[in-house]
Amino acid sequence: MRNRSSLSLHIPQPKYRPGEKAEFSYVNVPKAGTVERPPSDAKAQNITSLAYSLIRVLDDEGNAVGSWDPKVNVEMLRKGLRAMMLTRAYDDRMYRAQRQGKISFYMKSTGEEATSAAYAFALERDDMCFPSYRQQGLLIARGYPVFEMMCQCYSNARDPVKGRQLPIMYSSRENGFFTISGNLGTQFPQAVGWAMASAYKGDDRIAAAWIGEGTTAEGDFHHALNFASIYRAPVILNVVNNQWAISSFQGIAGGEQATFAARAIGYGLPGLRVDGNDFLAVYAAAQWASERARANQGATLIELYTYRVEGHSTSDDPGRYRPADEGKSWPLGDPIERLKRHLIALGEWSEARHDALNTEMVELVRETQREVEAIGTMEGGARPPLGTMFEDVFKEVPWHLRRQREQAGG
Amino acid sequence: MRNRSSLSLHIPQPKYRPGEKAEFSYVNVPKAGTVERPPSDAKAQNITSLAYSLIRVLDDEGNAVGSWDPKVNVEMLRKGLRAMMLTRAYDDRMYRAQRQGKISFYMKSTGEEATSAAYAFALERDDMCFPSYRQQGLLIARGYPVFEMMCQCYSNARDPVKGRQLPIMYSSRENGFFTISGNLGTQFPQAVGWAMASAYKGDDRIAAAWIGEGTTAEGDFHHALNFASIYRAPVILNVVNNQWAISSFQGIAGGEQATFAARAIGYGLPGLRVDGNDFLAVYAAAQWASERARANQGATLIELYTYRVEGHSTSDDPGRYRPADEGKSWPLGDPIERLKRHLIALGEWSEARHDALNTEMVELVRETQREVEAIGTMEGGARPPLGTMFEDVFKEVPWHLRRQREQAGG
Amino acid sequence: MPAMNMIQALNSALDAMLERDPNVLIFGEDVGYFGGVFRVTDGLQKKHGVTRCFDSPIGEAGIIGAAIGMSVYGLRPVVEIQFADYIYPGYDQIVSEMARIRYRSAGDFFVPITIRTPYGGGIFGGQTHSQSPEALFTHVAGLTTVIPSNPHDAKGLLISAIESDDPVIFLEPKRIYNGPFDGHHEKPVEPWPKHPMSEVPEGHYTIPLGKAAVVREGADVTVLVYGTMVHVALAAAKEAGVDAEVIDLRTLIPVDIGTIVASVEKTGRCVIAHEATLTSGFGAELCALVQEHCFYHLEAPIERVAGWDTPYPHIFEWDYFPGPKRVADAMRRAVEA
Amino acid sequence: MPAMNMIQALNSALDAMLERDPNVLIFGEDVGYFGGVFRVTDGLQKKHGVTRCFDSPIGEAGIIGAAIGMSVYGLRPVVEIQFADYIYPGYDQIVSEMARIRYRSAGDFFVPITIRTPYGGGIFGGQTHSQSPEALFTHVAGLTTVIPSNPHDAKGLLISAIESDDPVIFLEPKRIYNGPFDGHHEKPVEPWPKHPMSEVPEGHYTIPLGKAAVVREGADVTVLVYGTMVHVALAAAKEAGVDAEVIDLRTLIPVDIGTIVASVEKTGRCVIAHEATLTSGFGAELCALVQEHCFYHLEAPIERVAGWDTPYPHIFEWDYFPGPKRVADAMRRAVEA
Ligand SMILES: Cc1ncc(C[n+]2csc(CCOP(=O)(O)OP(=O)(O)O)c2C)c(N)n1
Ligand SMILES: Cc1ncc(C[n+]2csc(CCOP(=O)(O)OP(=O)(O)O)c2C)c(N)n1
Ligand SMILES: [Mg+2]
Ligand SMILES: [Mg+2]
Repeated sequence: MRNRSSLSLHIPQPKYRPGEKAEFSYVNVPKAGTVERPPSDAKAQNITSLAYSLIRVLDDEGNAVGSWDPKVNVEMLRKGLRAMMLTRAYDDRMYRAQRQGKISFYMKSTGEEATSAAYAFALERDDMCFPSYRQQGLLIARGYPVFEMMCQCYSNARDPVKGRQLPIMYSSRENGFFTISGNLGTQFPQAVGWAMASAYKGDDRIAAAWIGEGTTAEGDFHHALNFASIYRAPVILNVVNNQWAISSFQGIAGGEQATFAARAIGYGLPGLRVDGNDFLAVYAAAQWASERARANQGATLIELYTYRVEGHSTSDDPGRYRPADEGKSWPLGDPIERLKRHLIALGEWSEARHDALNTEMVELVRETQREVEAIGTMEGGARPPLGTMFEDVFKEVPWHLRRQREQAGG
Repeated sequence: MRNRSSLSLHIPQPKYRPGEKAEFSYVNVPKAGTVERPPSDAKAQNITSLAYSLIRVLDDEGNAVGSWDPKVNVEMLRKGLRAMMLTRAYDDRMYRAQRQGKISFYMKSTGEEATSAAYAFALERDDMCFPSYRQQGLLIARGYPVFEMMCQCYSNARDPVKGRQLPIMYSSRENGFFTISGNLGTQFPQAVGWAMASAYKGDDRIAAAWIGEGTTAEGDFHHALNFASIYRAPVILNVVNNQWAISSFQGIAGGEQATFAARAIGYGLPGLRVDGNDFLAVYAAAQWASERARANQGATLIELYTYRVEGHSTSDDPGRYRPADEGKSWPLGDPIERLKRHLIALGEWSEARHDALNTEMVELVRETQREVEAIGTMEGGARPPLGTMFEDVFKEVPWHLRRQREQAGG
Repeated sequence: MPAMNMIQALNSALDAMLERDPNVLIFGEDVGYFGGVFRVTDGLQKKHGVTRCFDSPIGEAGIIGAAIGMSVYGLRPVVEIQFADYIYPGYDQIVSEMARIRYRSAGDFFVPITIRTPYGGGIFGGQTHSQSPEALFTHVAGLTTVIPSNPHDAKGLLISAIESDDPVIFLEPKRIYNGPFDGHHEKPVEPWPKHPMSEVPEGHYTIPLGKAAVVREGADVTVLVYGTMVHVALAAAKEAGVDAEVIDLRTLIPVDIGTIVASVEKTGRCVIAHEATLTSGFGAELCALVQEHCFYHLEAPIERVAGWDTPYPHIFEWDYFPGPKRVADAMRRAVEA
Repeated sequence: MPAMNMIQALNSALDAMLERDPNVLIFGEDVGYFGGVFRVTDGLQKKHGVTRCFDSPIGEAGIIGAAIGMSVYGLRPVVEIQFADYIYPGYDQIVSEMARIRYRSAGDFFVPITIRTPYGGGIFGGQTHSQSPEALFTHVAGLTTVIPSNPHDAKGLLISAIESDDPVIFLEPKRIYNGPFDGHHEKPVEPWPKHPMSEVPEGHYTIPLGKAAVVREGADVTVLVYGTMVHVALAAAKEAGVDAEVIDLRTLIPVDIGTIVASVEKTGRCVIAHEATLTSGFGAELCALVQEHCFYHLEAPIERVAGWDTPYPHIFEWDYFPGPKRVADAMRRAVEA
């Protein structure tokens, strides 16, 4: 005799869809400074609560509070602010260039600038970064010229990757920025391998990697955490939880049942959940994880809690799947505004200086764009020579590619 | 200025290697009955400690103790014992058949019989199992004839899979036993998909799947947990932690840093860690998870803690990488011995009846082997017709396979 | 009969099957509420309910693995892989599982799954939004591989794929979603409604798997193509002034050998064109089949025109794409040899 | 010069490279303390230390992903995939990453990785221990694919692979690990030491990638083979009484077109044999190349002998394996046509 009720399939749904009024009261935002900073050599199993809370340093008034306050110098803060502002100006300009048909594609990082830029200051110059496609802020903060970035987007004769990649797929060994892949998640185990190599050689360099929360569903996320845990790799594994993966909200990646930081627990790794719009909190978490990694205590998983303010890419229209003003009610504010307020609170900044810097950044980008367009755009001007298309498949061009190059007239 | 110490690569090592004396004092074995059984609808986040303890019911004297005691009837216990004993007799016989060159390959489940057999009793007949290659105990306990199993191993004319698969790669839709794959871990997300289908249809059937602890490193482990969590699939995901993956100890799969049951936590799923050599504990855990799944509360991850007493397969020589007597000091005993002791303690069994049953099982297997060998072995006798080799690639044999069948003379 | 573009035709096929068979369900990245990045599943969740068409995590192996389990239960999952370039994480579940479950279980289990995925270049998608991986499926025993070239076929073939009791890889040439494309990227796109094959019946109909279509009869050279390249070949034939017989394979495996052989025996010449990388592309197999079956009829070397053996380079898209000029040149070489 | 079997020769290559270059390291499933399920890494951990040769978790994508990161650091990882049948979980890392990192970064990054993996049938391994997936790599731009047929070449090619600045897929024909195998499974195996190619120099030497070896000169028909099939072809030539020119390709991509063309121009006939599934196998590409380069020299259809288009069936191993009889028949057909 059997008396069982029928099952039903659960399909996670976001709280709000277009036409509805979004609000984030269900997001638990602890007061800044309330989460305690453990020593960076704490046992992972003793600090699992960090995976469920939210590390925040900057309070609503712009003060840095609590034990996670990294107490950095003002010069660094100003540099960080500049990097984020340049990133935003660059994003805006390139977005418009795409809309004007000058480049084929673009992806903005608006609202998420801190999740990348802060790392440029927490890491050493020779540490290696394995970014996703939304870490332009990191490259900018590391000092890579906007000129080079733009040439990449324009696929022109000065494009460092010779027109081979979609816009935004930067690569710069010199700046410790691994060639971006279109395939999600692959860089995560690669970063772990790089970190293992550093340990293998007895060096002191560490690696960091970034993926989106949607990408945590890929098998490579698991491989990265597993290899990092097993071989105690000196690596910082970042999950940028910007709430959306194209049109899918974070519940479709598993965010309904647990935090993404909590994934660390099953591997015996520390998992930190961090206010991703708080430059100082991001910096402090990165610094904690880097200290830990350099002390040969292995990897840390960091969930950077933030919000994707714009569409996924220029091919996307977020108005089709989420309320247009959802971003407005995002409770963690804007990273640039928050850092600005902090600097002002410190008496080290002003609205006027801010405006001036902003104008400078916009000008810099505009000026650079002029230079870049003078070289070549998608529509004309100087491209890499056609024959280069057949190079770098292998170190030496083999017979069949030489033959094809001839056939192509290159 | 930089003052950092050099990193080093950590390579996990088992405690003992050949020539050393193994002992398992480092394995924490709580007394039977000490772990509390929560209600099966408990919130996953409230029962995370179950992922770090060890659910045990049978104590050293053979008594069933504590709140996990499933209080099953004696008939079921005797059936369970018989299934495990038949499995062992079958394993022994097939192992020898391989050594005699009668079959090409074999894999024993010695010492792990409870991790499979108990499920046949905890699940309903129409629940679906997605086994690895070491769940022959499940098939036997579900009543699949040893004759069919043996014909599969012999790839003879009566082989249900027509000689196409390595020995032990059984398949029986009728017995809710999914076709075994040689590729590790693939069945884990498949089981989740099957369970999702049951929920989609509004049925009440659930799925169960098994992999080894080594296999948890595959990406499919992650996909299974993730999909199961997101869609709340009614599935029981079992990890048989038998300490070894061919020559690699469980630390190479991540067992040094956390338990395998703890992997559940990051997905918001309950993770149970269970004495895999305790038939009643396995049954009780399976039953808890099945109750939960049927109540539409989703999936459970169960780590079945056990020991692989024999070599990985007939191709393996465990003496090359672990102390020969390591299994002897395994602290959780033997599942058959423990269930026997329990039945005797209950006054429902005796050494004599045990011996008689054992003889019966050995005879049954021997007799069946005679029948099977009369049909055909690897070396001769009746095989499936050659032409069948070209069938079942597609539902209908297409032109190119008809042509190849002709060329092959089939 | 309504005129549809490829997207509408595919959507209509899915709609018809959701309507007809409660065991049909759809899932994949962004296919639910949003309706897919190419809008092929637009409106289906709204019409048929959230469990019939829903979003999945970004885990292609998980998607295909789950689909396998569902199909074992008795469902007919139709899953979308957002771009063919992203199918590789699921390749193990395809090759080691989906393709061989019927075989390894001797028919005890079978898995009627359709994997839909947009493929091919021509949209400035760069190296990871332009790939044509069909040869990685045609080499795998047990997979049926289908590529439509127009709305009418797309709908009929997709319904056949869903109804097939074998797993089908259904590759959608994304360049022609909105209109036929003959390779003249400098010219404006002509939308589908002007094309006769955009007349798509409502409701259920099928185009049989395993049957090619002769889309242009001709006497001088046989041209074997599929997907976008059908349109390129037709344009090339015109431009080369060659009386080509253009065969749209539609199903790659099992390939319609009868139609191919009959044509090459007639023309004695053969050009094969595809966008995929030349080496070990499906063109190699076609070439091998033609020379094996028609050796004594061949009057000229078989010509292959294909993507170069490099990743698809963003800015050199049109130098990479085997456009009408290259195909026309090959036709001329074939007839003049 | 010591006589070695393939396993010893491969082990010797690894040993030499570990010795010579501190950036070389080895990892993979069971390769550490145990020395690999086929014993190719036997003793290397003991001799060179646990960080130079160690066990990995069972996660092929993780193995290859980590190797990519290591190689970016400057190491030269040599990873073992336990069976070629288990490489698919790592296929995405191979195709989407390893193969194209040099290209997509315009040489900014490159990944000198060697993936070693045993392939092929003949050991009663059933469908998941017998596969020959080489065509799934030859289609991917950026991969060098190497298959040795004897101990001497195995060592020299493996060293070249490790020293190559490009990623190499190094497929080891497991059936001939212990002795050359001509397909006569009923006869006892002749161990390597009786074979001239088992004389393997100690220490470092290389066999160049991209160069085939003519292992038997002949006038009547060109036979293109690699791995185990080299020995089958030699036996078949003898049994068919055909004066075959047998070419051991050794490197599949880039293939040694010069040697192939020179031979076919001489013989006018060609037989191609491999164990992999026929359709879209590497034989198709060879066939296409030969007909393209040598059309006017061909006097008979090119013959392909290959595994059937089914999974490798356990009990029909020898009906599946393209043994000397089938290859000899093809040679006869080629010379008699
Ligand atoms: C393997 C793979 N699957 C699918 C895609 C298509 N795709 C590109 S971005 C994206 C969403 C990623 O979301 P998330 O990881 O949250 O990153 P975000 O865009 O929010 O920064 C998808 C599905 C891809 N690029 N690669
Ligand atoms: C994808 C894949 N990789 C590697 C193998 C080879 N292999 C077969 S069994 C095994 C060990 C599995 O260990 P575990 O999961 O612990 O299961 P156990 O054998 O202990 O039951 C390995 C590496 C395989 N079958 N499939
Ligand atoms: Mg996101
Ligand atoms: Mg195990």
